[in-house]
Amino acid sequence: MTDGWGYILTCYGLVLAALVVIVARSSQRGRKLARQVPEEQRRWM
Amino acid sequence: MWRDAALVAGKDLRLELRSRVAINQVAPFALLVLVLFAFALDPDRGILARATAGLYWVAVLFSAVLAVQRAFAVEVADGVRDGLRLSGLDPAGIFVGKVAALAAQLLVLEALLGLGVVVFYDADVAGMLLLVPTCLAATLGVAAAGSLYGILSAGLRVKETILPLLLLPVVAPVLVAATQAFEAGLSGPTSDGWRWLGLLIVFAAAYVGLGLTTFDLLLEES
Amino acid sequence: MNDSTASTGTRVLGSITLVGFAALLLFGLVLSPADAAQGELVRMMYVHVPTAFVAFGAFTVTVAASVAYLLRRTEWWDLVAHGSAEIGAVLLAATLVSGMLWGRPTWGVYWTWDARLTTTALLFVLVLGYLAVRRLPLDRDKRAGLAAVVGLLLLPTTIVCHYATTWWRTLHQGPTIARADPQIDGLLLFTLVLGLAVFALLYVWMMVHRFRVLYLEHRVEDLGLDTAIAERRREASGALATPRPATGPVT
Amino acid sequence: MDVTPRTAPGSGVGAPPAPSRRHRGRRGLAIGLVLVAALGAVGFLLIKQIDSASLYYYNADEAVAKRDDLGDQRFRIQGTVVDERSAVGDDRLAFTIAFAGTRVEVDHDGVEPSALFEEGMPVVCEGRWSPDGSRFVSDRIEVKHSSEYKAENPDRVDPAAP
Repeated sequence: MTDGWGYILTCYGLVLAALVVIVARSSQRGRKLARQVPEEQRRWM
Repeated sequence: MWRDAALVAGKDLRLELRSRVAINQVAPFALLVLVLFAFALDPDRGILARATAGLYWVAVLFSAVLAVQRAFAVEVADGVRDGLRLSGLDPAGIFVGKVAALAAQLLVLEALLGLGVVVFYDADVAGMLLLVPTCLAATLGVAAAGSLYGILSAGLRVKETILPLLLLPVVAPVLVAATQAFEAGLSGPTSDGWRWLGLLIVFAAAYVGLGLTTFDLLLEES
Repeated sequence: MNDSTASTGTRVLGSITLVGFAALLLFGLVLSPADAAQGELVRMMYVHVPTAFVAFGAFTVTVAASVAYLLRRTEWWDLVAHGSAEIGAVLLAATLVSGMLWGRPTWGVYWTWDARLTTTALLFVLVLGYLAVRRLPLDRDKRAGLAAVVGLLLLPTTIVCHYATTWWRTLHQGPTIARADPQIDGLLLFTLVLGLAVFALLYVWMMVHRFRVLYLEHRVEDLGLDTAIAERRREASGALATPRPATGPVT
Repeated sequence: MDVTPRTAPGSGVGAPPAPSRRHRGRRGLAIGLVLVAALGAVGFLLIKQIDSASLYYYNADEAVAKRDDLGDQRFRIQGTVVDERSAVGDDRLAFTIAFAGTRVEVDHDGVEPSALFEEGMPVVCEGRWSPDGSRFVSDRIEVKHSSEYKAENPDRVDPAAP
């Protein structure tokens, strides 16, 4: 039977790593911007 | 509307006749592309013959991007676009005029490129009955889509890069269908070719329709 | 106090998504059985199919929001369209990568130009173009209008891409679960549905955050403009106060 | 530039467009949407009609029927592997594919594309008819996977367990 674990782990690894990087960068940017905006304009708190 | 269209088209064509940008710059560029393809693929004559249809249309699309940029650069200089907007001309008429002028230039270009393909690539133009309508439909589609995106990107500082990025994916179906129709016209059985021609006509109709109805919006938006 | 784009709601949602991903890894990599024909390789389907589905959904949201923006001209719809397209682009990239890694051992090739793969590539390029329009240095309202018009084009491409395997002969296999008699066994189906749910949750969660980040970007822009204007006014009044006290009525 | 101070920092999200322009835009857009929908429908019908023209591959029986038309053109052929013979020589394969009762013998210049290549799997081969038309000469094989997924038979897996 095919043993494609190399492909499988690469696939899962790449996708998850990309998602983690993007989420991390986005939330970092959110933090940076949030500090510059007065609180009354951040209505979700 | 038709009078406005004729006015705009006449203006564009007169501009071209006097400045000769398309003839002196765009057409040589298109031929250069053809020659470069020949340099790159020459070692295997077979490839060049097989890829003739595709290379032809790639050359046409590249030149079309230049032609579109030129057609709308003309409108941006000296605020002509604002004048156009305020002139009271029917926006749909302006659109039809731009498309007609652009299509006329592209058709001349395609005839020239066709000659180039026959000379350089040794192509055999047998199925004229299919090739000519394919050229007409594809040109109309490219001109209509090009005018829509031309007006969108005209006046932007980054128009040289944004226009190809937006326009080329959109006209990719034209490339596929026109290439297939051409291949059918140049060699194989032509029954498939007519169906691809149908797709080209639908594409052209969709973009002309879209332009007629939304050009006023785009003119104000950009 | 809270200097981030998170709120109680998104924290709960994010936690659920995280747990969901752990479950997906568990089911996808360990608990679900290998497929009779393709063996272990089937595990890549649990990433590939959900990302594709959710990406298509994201682009549909972008198109709907673009239409709504053109009708209403509100910042809210503009931000929804923008955020959704961003997340959709990321998910579609994941679809392409997982699909290629699956294609090599199964089909024997990473890529082929059949209708499904071609339209997917086209869709990806269109989205990149859309996001490029989003970065144009323009007046905000103008950019939003342009992007909304460009965004409309995602709809036909998404539809064609989705139905490509049904309309044309492709190397890519046809629909598996979106049909009357799913040809898929129990635990495989469950894992696939779990994947769909997890990625849909991820989409919603990321969407809320992206929306807030984009909203903050606009506010910071506004603040920058306000400060700049205030500074210019201060400069003007400071420099011109003595030679020309009454600026208003003269001109 | 408009330098009048804003009353509230948050309210300056672009002034609403003038009502007349907004109205015109909305009408144009409505027409546009209707038109796009109508054209979409026409396009849909056309695509349904065109599908046989945009072939990624010919099935084995169609390729045999169109053998004269195809000549020495390159195309793709699809069929199920029915008779997988072992590799003949280095880097060459010979096997038979079948579709709808028509069998085609294939000469492939290369090795097995993937481990899934075996009897009973549908494959797409790229190449052309041999000059005499008796065989299909291929240089690229893609294994076409069906949309069916079944768990591996537990009986086959179990022997590994204690």
